[in-house]
Amino acid sequence: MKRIYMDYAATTPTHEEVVAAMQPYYNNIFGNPSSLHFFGREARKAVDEARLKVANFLNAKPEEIVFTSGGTEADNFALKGIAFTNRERGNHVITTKIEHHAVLESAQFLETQGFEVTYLDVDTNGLVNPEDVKNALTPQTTLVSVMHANNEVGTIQPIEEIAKIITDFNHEHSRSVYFHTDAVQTAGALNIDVQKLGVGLLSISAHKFYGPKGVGALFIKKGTRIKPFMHGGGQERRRRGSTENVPGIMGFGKAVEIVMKERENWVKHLEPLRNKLIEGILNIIPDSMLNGHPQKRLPNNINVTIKYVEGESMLLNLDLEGIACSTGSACSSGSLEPSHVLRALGRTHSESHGSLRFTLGRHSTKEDVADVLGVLPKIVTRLREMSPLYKKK
Amino acid sequence: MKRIYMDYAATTPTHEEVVAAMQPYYNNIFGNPSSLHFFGREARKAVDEARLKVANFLNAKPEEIVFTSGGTEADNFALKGIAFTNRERGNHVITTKIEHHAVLESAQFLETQGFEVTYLDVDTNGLVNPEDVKNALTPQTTLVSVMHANNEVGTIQPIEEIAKIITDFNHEHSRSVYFHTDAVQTAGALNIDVQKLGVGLLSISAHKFYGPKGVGALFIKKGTRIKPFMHGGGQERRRRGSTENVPGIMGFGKAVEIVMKERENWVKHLEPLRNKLIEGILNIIPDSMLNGHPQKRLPNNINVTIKYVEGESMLLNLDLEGIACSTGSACSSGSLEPSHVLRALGRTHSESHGSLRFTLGRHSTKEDVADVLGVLPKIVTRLREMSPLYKKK
Amino acid sequence: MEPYTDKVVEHFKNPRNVGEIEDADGIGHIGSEVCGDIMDLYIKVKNNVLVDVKYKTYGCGAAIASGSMLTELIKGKTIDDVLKVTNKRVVEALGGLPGPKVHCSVLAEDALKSALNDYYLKTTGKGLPGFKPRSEHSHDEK
Amino acid sequence: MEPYTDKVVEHFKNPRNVGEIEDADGIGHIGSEVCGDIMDLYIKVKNNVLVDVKYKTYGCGAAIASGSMLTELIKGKTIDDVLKVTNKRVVEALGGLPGPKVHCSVLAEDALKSALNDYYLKTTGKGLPGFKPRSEHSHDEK
Ligand SMILES: Cc1ncc(COP(=O)(O)O)c(C=O)c1O
Ligand SMILES: Cc1ncc(COP(=O)(O)O)c(C=O)c1O
Repeated sequence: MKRIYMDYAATTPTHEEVVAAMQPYYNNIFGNPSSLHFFGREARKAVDEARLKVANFLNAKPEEIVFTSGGTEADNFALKGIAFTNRERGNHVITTKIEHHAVLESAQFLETQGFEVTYLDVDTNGLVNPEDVKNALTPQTTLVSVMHANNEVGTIQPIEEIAKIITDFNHEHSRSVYFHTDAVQTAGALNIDVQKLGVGLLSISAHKFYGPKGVGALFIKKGTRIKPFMHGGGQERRRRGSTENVPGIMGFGKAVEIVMKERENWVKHLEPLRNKLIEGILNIIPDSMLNGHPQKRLPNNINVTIKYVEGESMLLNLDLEGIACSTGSACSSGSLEPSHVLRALGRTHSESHGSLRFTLGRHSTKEDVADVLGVLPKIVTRLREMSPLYKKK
Repeated sequence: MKRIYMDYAATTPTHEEVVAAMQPYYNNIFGNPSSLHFFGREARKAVDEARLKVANFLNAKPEEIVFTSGGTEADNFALKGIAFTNRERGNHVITTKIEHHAVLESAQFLETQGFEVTYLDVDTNGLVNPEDVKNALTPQTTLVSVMHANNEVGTIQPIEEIAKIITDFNHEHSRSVYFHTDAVQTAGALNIDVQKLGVGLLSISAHKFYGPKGVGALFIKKGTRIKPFMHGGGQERRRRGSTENVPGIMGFGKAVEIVMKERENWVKHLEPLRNKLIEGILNIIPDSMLNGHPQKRLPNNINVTIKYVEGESMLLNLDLEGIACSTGSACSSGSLEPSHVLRALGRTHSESHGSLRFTLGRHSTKEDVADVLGVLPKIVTRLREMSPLYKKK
Repeated sequence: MEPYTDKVVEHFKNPRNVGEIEDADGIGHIGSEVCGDIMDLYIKVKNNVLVDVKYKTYGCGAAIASGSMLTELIKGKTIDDVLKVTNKRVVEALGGLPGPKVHCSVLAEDALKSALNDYYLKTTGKGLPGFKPRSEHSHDEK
Repeated sequence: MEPYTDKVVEHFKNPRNVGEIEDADGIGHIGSEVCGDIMDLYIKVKNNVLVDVKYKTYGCGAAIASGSMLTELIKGKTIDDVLKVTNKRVVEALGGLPGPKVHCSVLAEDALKSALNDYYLKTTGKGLPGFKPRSEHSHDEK
């Protein structure tokens, strides 16, 4: 069966060059980078080379990069690390309603530990209003966390503007509120320059851009007051315990190298495909609508609501035709509430239940898009025919 | 240059079969196990097969296994997860002075959050006295964490006896104090049966027994009240967020399979080598002594103190001769205090500074041992000649 | 979530008895958009036998398969037999449902009860004794 | 920790001027077992020139290399020149030391100052002006 993968935002196939780059580190250069002997030193040298690559990728310094086990750990580290370490300065954290669960649930955990959290609203396109950040800042605030681009609807946030507001606030009130952004979804798509963005902390995860699963990083600007989240030995300049995942880190290093070389080509390739798929769905399928910002949007993200049908049933029908995508329906996650992101955008429950997300990647083709546009309308028709909601129309 | 690796307790080379087992999961079966579509389902199936293997390895149920990024995360999860989740039942945790930093620093973090921690002493061989556990239990205690075997000196703890004491205490006082053991060092050496050990939580890490770095597991007995440490999505039955490291988990599954088949052979191979190296050093080098228990000891651990010389200088000299080992000297870790383990065993500062650890593995040979015994005495002589302490004798 | 069984997939792929019955003797309507699943069940009764059954659903794969399986389990059966059909029977007949999806089988059972209730109301003036749908969702669209 | 430079390794491998001077004109003794490093420095002075220098050390690779490098930097030099030798000079000459190891170079400088102090005490009855070793460790063996 021909299979079309359109769930690159969930994870990507590891690039062949990345896989190759990892191989020497399993049983040849296999030492523990903390060991003083030859085996340790050669492993450490390798890890430091990868660190330099990741630093260059973000326009940061190598000592500002802490390797983690992925985006989730980077987010947990940023939120809990900053909040706990700076508690005597204040117990207030600001974030948004559309963050990834790694940020949201970390924030909720902080609430159980006595912290106050403000969850900012977004507009119907999923944009945070920088003025809302300004208004939410209090003398108790120690951290603001706003994601770079949303994983479900692809909306890209005005990070630079928010950074400016925080910098101004810090100047004016002699404070040092830290600014974190979850850039897990953007690393393969947008240029990420921590200086230009003006952030103090930034999360990325390798498997979202053809690197291996189980490795990511948190950029921590020099001078940031932060204690470990993962307590343990003296690894990562005492910022994260645990034996470094050397092969994973080497794969990560290779992945950022590839992204830096290829990103522009990928974007050029993906944007027209994305537009074609969005336009195709909206034109062919009545009562369908786009979720997320029409322009300020990841180049590979298509998120639509198709009314009167439920997302999982569409997803499974597409799967039967070999097309892999995702949905924001609660039915797919086993939770009661459908996607918190779609709800925050003002979508009704049933609009949220009826959403589909297609995310494209370097292997996506015109033919893939045409296949989806060929198959999806039939599925929708069939499901609508059996939908009690459609009749009611 | 011929190189002899004698630091298997730091990390091991990944077994060739493990490396092979991981390969299909990079860009063939590459899906995100949480995805509903075909790519996700095949990844999920694979992960569940590996989970079953790890469960069998520990004599646990698959749903009692939570995959983590390594031993450190498993330890952090156990300590913080239990302590925070059961806080309303009590704020007291018991552990020992010789735990790995992953446990110790997690405990210290809990202290900063208002928990009380008792750090139990050990005897001169590194053994915890089960009676001390009994005496330390209070109505506030929610967790006891005692490592299965120590990573520095190899002493194996009476886990079953301690478990019995805790079970009795729970019965008598209708409590549910949880018992965690860090079995990171034992998984490749001893049979680990969570039922027989009587523990409620147990940490392991794949790279310590020929599996890949960056993956481990926490066994959590059914019915345990524990919330996540790594907050995020609904992965691992909502117990640990983050996209599963599928290749790593598959390698882990293969590694436990190999251990189950080979462990007895390894132990038979290693114990005589260990004994030969210990006896050799103690016989040939005057003023040397064994650290850790002479019998209740990991089959691959040799830890000796060589008086009047400092550990790192011996380590580096051995390294110049191609022999890789480790030391408990503070000078090797950049900290001021030498090994907290050796200090807890009652070794003086200088005895701790003068320690060397050799840990053997499946590739170790008689010749390796003979080489060390040939080289080390000369190094010691040379260093003692330049040591102001030796003169004073 | 565990994957669906082959049986679920098969019913999901080819749901049986989809549609409405114009002159139905009983109609059950259960669920709401808010919860993401709705089931309508139509029954035609002759001599205490469900001679025809049709359903419609707005819901996930498990909801579609549960409705389909339900119609197979009840079509052509006497009311007495049909009253014994529970969500558990539906789950068993499907070879199991993933934990978070069991509520879909409850939806099917409740749609059945609701249709029978409607039939009793119409024919006897009294509803199905003890009828109270378990899957009733009270929250409104916000 | 970063690895040692080639220069450090070379000095560690072949430390220069190891030993004691029986009839030394000044002896410096710095450090303690507790801290894990001790350095003894012996100097022989003629016409204000350090004509001979020897050292012994109990310590890590960096301590051994720092001591060795120190002796090279001071042997054959006038006291005036030698007084200018700081731990920084030692680190530079070694091509750098990892952060946690810089204290070893301080140990070397202090051993030198301590030896000169001893020499002054013996020859003039007064110590080295302003002498106060930085690496003095006060904690006792417990
Ligand atoms: C006893 C013990 N616990 C925990 C760990 C941490 O394991 P990892 O490095 O996989 O995080 C280690 C090894 O470093 C260990 O020896
Ligand atoms: C925006 C965002 N943040 C964090 C994560 C978590 O990353 P990981 O799965 O590598 O832990 C993801 C992906 O799952 C994501 O899309």
